[in-house]
Amino acid sequence: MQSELVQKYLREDRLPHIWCPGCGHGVIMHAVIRAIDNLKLDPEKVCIVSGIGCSSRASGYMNFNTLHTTHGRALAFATGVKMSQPDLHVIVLTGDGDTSAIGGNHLIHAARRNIDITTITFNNNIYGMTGGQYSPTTPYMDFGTTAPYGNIDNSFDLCDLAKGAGASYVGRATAYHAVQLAKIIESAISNKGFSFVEAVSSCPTYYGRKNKKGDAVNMMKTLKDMYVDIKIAEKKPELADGKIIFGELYNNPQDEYTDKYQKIIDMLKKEN
Amino acid sequence: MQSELVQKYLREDRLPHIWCPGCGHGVIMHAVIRAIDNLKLDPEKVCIVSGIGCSSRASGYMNFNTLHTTHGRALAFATGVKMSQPDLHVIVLTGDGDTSAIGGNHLIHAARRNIDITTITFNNNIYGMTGGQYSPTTPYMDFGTTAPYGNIDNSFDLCDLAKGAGASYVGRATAYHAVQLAKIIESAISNKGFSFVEAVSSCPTYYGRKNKKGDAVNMMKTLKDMYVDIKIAEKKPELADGKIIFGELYNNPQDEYTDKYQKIIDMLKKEN
Amino acid sequence: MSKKYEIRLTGSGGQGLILAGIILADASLMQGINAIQSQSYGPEARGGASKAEVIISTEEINYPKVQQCDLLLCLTQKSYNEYIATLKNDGILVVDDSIEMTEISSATIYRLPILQTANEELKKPMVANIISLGAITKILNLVKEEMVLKAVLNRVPPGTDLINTTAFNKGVSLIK
Amino acid sequence: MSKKYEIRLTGSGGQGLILAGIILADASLMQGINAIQSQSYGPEARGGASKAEVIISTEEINYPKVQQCDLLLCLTQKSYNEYIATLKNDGILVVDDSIEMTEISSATIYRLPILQTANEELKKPMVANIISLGAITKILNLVKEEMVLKAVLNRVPPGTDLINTTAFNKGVSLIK
Amino acid sequence: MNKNIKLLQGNEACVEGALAAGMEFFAGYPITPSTEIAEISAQKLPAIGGHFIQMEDEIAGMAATLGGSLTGKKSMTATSGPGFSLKQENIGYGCIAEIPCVIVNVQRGGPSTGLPTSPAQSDIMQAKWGTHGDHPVIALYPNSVQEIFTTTVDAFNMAEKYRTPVILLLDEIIGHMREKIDLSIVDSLEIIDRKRPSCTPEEYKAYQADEDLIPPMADFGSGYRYHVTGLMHDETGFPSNNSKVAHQLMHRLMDKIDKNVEDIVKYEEYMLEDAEIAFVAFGATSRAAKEAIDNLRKKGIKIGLFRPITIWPSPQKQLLALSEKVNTIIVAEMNMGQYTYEVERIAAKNCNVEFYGRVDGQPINPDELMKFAEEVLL
Amino acid sequence: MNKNIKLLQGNEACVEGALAAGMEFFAGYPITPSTEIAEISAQKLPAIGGHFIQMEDEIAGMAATLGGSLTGKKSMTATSGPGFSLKQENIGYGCIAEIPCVIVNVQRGGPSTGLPTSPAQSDIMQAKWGTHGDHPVIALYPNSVQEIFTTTVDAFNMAEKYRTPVILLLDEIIGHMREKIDLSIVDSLEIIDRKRPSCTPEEYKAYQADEDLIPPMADFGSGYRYHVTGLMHDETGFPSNNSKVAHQLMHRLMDKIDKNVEDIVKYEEYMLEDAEIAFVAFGATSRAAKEAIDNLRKKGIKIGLFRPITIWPSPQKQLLALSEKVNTIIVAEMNMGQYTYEVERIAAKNCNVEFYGRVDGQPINPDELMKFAEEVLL
Amino acid sequence: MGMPKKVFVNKEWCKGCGICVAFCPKNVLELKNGLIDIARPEDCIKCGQCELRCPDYAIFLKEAPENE
Amino acid sequence: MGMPKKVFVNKEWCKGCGICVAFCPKNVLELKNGLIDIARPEDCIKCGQCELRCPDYAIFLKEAPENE
Ligand SMILES: Cc1ncc(C[n+]2csc(CCOP(=O)(O)OP(=O)(O)O)c2C)c(N)n1
Ligand SMILES: Cc1ncc(C[n+]2csc(CCOP(=O)(O)OP(=O)(O)O)c2C)c(N)n1
Ligand code: SF4
Ligand code: SF4
Ligand code: SF4
Ligand code: SF4
Repeated sequence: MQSELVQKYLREDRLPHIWCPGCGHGVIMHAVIRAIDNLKLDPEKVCIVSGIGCSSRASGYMNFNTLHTTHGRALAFATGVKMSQPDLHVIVLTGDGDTSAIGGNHLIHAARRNIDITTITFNNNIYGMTGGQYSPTTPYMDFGTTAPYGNIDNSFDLCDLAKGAGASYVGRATAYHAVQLAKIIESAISNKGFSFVEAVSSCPTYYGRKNKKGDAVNMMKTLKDMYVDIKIAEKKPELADGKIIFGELYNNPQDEYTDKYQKIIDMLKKEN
Repeated sequence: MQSELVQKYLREDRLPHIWCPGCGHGVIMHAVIRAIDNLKLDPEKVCIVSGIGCSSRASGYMNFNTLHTTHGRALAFATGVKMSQPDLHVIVLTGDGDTSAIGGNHLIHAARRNIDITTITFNNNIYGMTGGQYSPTTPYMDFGTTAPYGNIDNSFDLCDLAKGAGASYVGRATAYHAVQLAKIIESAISNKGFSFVEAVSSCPTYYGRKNKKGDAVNMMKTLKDMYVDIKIAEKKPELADGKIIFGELYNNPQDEYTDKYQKIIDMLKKEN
Repeated sequence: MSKKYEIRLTGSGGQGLILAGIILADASLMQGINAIQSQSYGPEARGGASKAEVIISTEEINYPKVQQCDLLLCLTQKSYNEYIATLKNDGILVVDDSIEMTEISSATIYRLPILQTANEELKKPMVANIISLGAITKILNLVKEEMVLKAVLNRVPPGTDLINTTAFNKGVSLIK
Repeated sequence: MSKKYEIRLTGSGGQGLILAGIILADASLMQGINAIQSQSYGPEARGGASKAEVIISTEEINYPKVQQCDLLLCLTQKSYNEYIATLKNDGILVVDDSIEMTEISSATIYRLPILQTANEELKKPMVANIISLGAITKILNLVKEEMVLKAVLNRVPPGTDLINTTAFNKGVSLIK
Repeated sequence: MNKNIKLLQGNEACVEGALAAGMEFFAGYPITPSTEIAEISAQKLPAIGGHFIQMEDEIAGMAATLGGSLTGKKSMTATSGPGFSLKQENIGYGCIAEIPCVIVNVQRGGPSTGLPTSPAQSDIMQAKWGTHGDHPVIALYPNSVQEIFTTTVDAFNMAEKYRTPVILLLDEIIGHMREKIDLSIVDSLEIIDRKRPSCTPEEYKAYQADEDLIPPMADFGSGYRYHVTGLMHDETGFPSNNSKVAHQLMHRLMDKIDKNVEDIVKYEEYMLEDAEIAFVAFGATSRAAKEAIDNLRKKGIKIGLFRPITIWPSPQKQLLALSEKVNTIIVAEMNMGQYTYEVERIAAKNCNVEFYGRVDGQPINPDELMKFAEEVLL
Repeated sequence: MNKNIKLLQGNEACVEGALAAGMEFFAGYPITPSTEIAEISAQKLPAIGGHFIQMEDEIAGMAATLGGSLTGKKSMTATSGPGFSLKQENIGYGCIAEIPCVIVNVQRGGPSTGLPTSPAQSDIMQAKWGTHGDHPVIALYPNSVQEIFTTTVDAFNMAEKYRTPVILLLDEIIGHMREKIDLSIVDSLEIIDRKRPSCTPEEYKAYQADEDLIPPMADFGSGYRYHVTGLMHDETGFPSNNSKVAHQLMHRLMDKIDKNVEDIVKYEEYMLEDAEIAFVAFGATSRAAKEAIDNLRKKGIKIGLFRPITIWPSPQKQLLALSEKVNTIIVAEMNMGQYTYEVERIAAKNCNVEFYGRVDGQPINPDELMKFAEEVLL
Repeated sequence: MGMPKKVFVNKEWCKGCGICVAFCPKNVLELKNGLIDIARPEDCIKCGQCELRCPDYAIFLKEAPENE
Repeated sequence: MGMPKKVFVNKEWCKGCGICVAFCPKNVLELKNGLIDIARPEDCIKCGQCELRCPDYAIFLKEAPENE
């Protein structure tokens, strides 16, 4: 027996999922379906696209039109889907490595075009699927199997990157802040344009173990402690000291790409 | 007979270059050698890396260690050069398409690492080499052969993109503002870290013709009119109205990547 | 009787010779004669010598590239120097009269004031291609003049019909 | 006389069976006996049944994968169910005594309180692998106990020598 | 003049063929000598309500093309060597996920940037082996503007019929030349659309093949929710590590092509009836071969041409038959002997196989082929 | 115990071999089942003053590897199928620009993401044909941990000697298994370094080959300024469209390999003296074949193994000789018959060529090979 | 109005991560043999924290007749 | 101190874009048959604008004996 939401939106026969005990990815996927449910989207018109990684396995569990692509290319496939069939709600579920390492170019270009795709990056600060190599979001001097002496790369702030590249909606929340996360995903999907959500996850198996972050419960608590709601931070900045802000970070609706293309089509129709 | 600078730094036997009459690229390459000359860099220790495009042909004309790579990959090759031989001054000369379309990912990652490479993008707002397709910097609703009804893509501000990704030095100047351009390139090379220079060029052959921008002389004049020095803009903002700012846009030195790696090497040496 | 002409039009980048080639091919098709047009790409396409090729034939055309020219047009010294060797011994050479020629024995040579006509008489340097076309049409005497003129008018920008018609006729009249 | 054992160690993801396999291979090499160790990768590696293989042989080993087990260790019900069929008819089965077994006729069976010893006696669940290793060493009677123990101490984290020695000896003593 | 007779460039004919076949989506990235295909698509697609997008690179171009096809739109991309290399990973994805689409490669001189504006035929083997792992391949190679049009239609038809990416090989010569095309054939073209499910969404298993080995394919958004993955998968489309499942999928993917070779293989035979020696050539080179043959025939040499239009799967049966008939096969190609490998494999047990090639950016011309054939005959 | 005897994983032995050969730079991107090679390089390189970098993707990994080699550092990258596909464009660059380096591909099940943790041998043809355009290829494929070590050294040596990228093929089985290695050979290894210019910088023409067809290569920064390009180029290294130049360069690139086949081709023969039937197999499968042979021999069947260690260029001479000796060659490979094409091409005129394959993620085991051989014999 | 809610578990999906146990404000839950167990159902206040946080959808609230 | 400077041209490299002509503050330069020509050398003030702006390095100032 399952919860109604799970029955409605997930492929029960594909569960339990492959994620490790306590992995934050499951919580994030739950938030995604709550957001979809709240928005009352027609499931037939929802297309979930993912790349390759633990996080990207999400597409297989979700009962929509689902597309599990190649590593890093989710947004490029998604762009083809959206461009050729603009009436679909296209949602990309991806990992930090998938979106921002190998897939970084597709991220900035989809953002630049402001094409109506919602990208949700499950950011666990590591490559989980391949066993714990550092990713572009691994914090400075943290460890990964390919950073045995500490990671000397600066890490991306994915939200800044997406905003800088042109996303018209940007938000962040963590697997701990699951209620807020669902809300942000809801707003992101509602934005007609390119929306980016950093969903901070936790990987107790690799990132946690390599960096002595304790067990899954501990890592959830760390998320609670490390992140502060932007609304609180705005009211009481002292509470945000040394913490990372989450919430709706940017919301600036702009003309959407497929809409603009439609105008060309309409113009040519008139001409003929 | 040639000017001394040309004799000293260019491969005379490869000239005249393939660029069209009045193409801004030649002016920019001139600024690069003036900057190198002012800095008195040892030419043996300078490595120029480029991708593919009209602009990327620059490497072949410059009398240094020169590497003309594949389309979009100049920064990835350059990273290998710099990482394996940190005492080289690595300068990447590239086009807007080369750096920011196919090469966008390498740009943001090189910037993120703050590896000591100076990237100079010859931005002519078009793919010149392939005959005038729109690029990620083609202004909104301008024309390209693949944008016959006007370009609906938003264009990147390359300087913002580089800065957002982590570049520690960012500057811009135009082929018209050739003196300032050389100065900015000089500062960029001096910065130990990732430096990005947008060198605004002009392509009378494709961009100019497609968009009715007049002849080469006209396009040079347009650069003069459209861009304003940041120092002037700061003093008299009204002069900057509707114009694009050039100059040193960001200068924030940070620990450099190969230096940080050297510390690991040194640490391990001590341990043994 | 089957007739086949391999024609190479050479000059500099901006002279519109590719268009001339296309027009000649167009006209041939209109008249039911086979034609293939091709051109050289590459850095040379940016200034420097430019080359357009047309093969017209009453039979099927297999190999699409010009091997040895039956007719060679040269509008610049540079292109003349580069391509003169590709002309058949008994071929036809059409050169602008500004070009200094080396000795050629057996070719039929038409040395015509094409550029001068365009620049000075018509004051439109860009119609040199159409003038050339007129001359070539007349020389070949295979595709009908009215077909070529029709093809010209199909391809040139609107509003330039008159000048191009004039240019074409000028070209025709340069021959004899 | 040539001897070759194909050994498969099965259980769940976190039980350290791959390490056990490596240690056994290590010890074999120390004694001049050939050994190859391999393991299954894949989603199964994350929880679920886990499998490590070791082939040890006094001769050269060609095929590196276990085909039919001479000795099968099962520490969980799941792994028992999955791999029991791969045991040779006359093979050796070492199972934890928490496992419910189906009928097996011809195999030599050692039903041992491995997990219990680890959990309750030694209060260190993670040494179940070393206990198993002790038992297997004793059963096989090919690689010397001291070699295996030495190999254990080479591979385990510093500061855990004592507990692992105890565990190994416990394992040895489980046999008879 | 017949209104249907036009002078078209090869690349242009490719777009016209694609539109005639029902193309509604094009995603690509410019590269010489294929760029006109993108440019003309950009111009024509919105006029019919279709969509064109210039992606950030070729990888994205390939990905978007596959994405477009999943929504039910016939999709195409076009490129040349360097871009074809970049597309390889996602071509493999298209093969295993069985997503119909057409990938045009207008070949130029390689390797690497090579001779970017010169013709070559040196991606023949890459078309078959470019992506990792075994996978089904259909690659077609026309030799005239007219045939570019019809073969582009064939490419779409085969892609749709067999649910697989189809590679359309051109070369710089035929892509850029302008030639006569008779568009009156448009009315009589057979256009094939992918088989869509006839069952209910509940019954639909996205990768359950019918007897013809092809699973019906539902458009994303059409009421059949299903999963698409590049992992090995079972009939439902969901990933599986089961070795039987993997075996079945791999064999079905290959069989759906292999068992339909008769339908897929297209070729032309020219003057082979009494030939003692035969050229095997395709694309621009086959036109040089024809001219050479015409000339050699005049000299009384019994020579002909076998021209594979379907390059992959290779016309194995026909080549074998040819090898039993002639003494020598000369494979002429603008490369260092790629298809020659395949012809040798099939034919070398029966006849002499010679290779004539060029990799200097120049087309192979009739004269050199005549000379070579005459030398071989000595 | 001999201190030099160690239990090493295949991937580990690859790194040890690389270090023994002089590797100083590694740039890559993680992918199963090759990741350990990156991980161990990350750990070991800085300790010897070398450099490791994890790039943003495999394209960048390949590019950086080539960049590293240009500064004179022996450089390596490692990947598996999907990453190998992505590296193809820049592999072609390495070939035409003649930049020595080693590219390891630890093969897993394809196409696409396929069976990412299962073994396969299905990138055999991609190793030769994966990039566009004709290009020289050396690909080596060891079958034991010991041999992974020595073959990695060979790979570096050949890369340096012939100034070309060398592909080292492994498979998941041998990459991940742990086996005995005797490191005492380290002292007796022959290590080859690229030929550097002996002339003055003024005289140096970067692509002017010596009689051995190899141009001396100067390190960037060492006082010889020169130009490197992926365009067709002349002896000076600068681009040229001249067809003679192109012809010469292409033929020299191929000849430098073809004319040294004797040196490059390595192989093992096992029980072939009196064999009437022979397996051709490599990597993990060759080990199954050996075991099958031992068993079949016991039954009195005259069977042996030919194991190419150098996969490309293929040991054509040896395979031809084999085909003249045996009645049947069975090519056994974990794919759908890739090397079989090559063996057929060479051998089919002389003997029967059979293929035995698997693409289900399972290793080919000795039993099935025995059964197959026995069936073939019937 | 629906029936009152009750907490349910699906042991087949539970991976024993302990997150629900840790975040249950009323200490209702426990791990038993490494899997979730509703140790003190009577203390449950139906706050839904367990459902919200379980990464495996193995625990959730659902309407159910009071004494099922 | 060096010799006085003079403006030089390299016609082989000049592509006749006219940029130097347009930006010469003293109107020293002209295009002749599509190539650069120093029409009024006597007016040259050695400002170097032509050298700075020529995309083809076809015009530049160089020290030279006054009456070369
Ligand atoms: C082209 C390619 N390169 C590399 C890989 C190997 N790979 C699979 S997933 C992955 C990283 C996953 O990390 P992330 O996207 O952060 O997701 P996570 O697993 O951490 O959820 C990598 C490198 C691949 N499958 N394909
Ligand atoms: C992989 C690959 N894709 C495409 C091309 C074709 N190509 C060559 S240059 C170029 C664009 C050049 O534009 P830009 O970088 O802006 O330089 P510009 O020519 O305008 O100076 C393209 C698309 C290529 N050579 N390789
Ligand atoms: S490896 Fe990490 S990210 Fe992947 S499922 Fe396990 S905990 Fe989650
Ligand atoms: S095409 Fe444009 S960018 Fe290229 S050389 Fe000509 S003017 Fe410059
Ligand atoms: S949170 Fe879920 S998976 Fe974790 S212990 Fe509780 S019920 Fe089990
Ligand atoms: S700027 Fe240079 S290229 Fe242009 S006209 Fe003057 S001298 Fe000639």
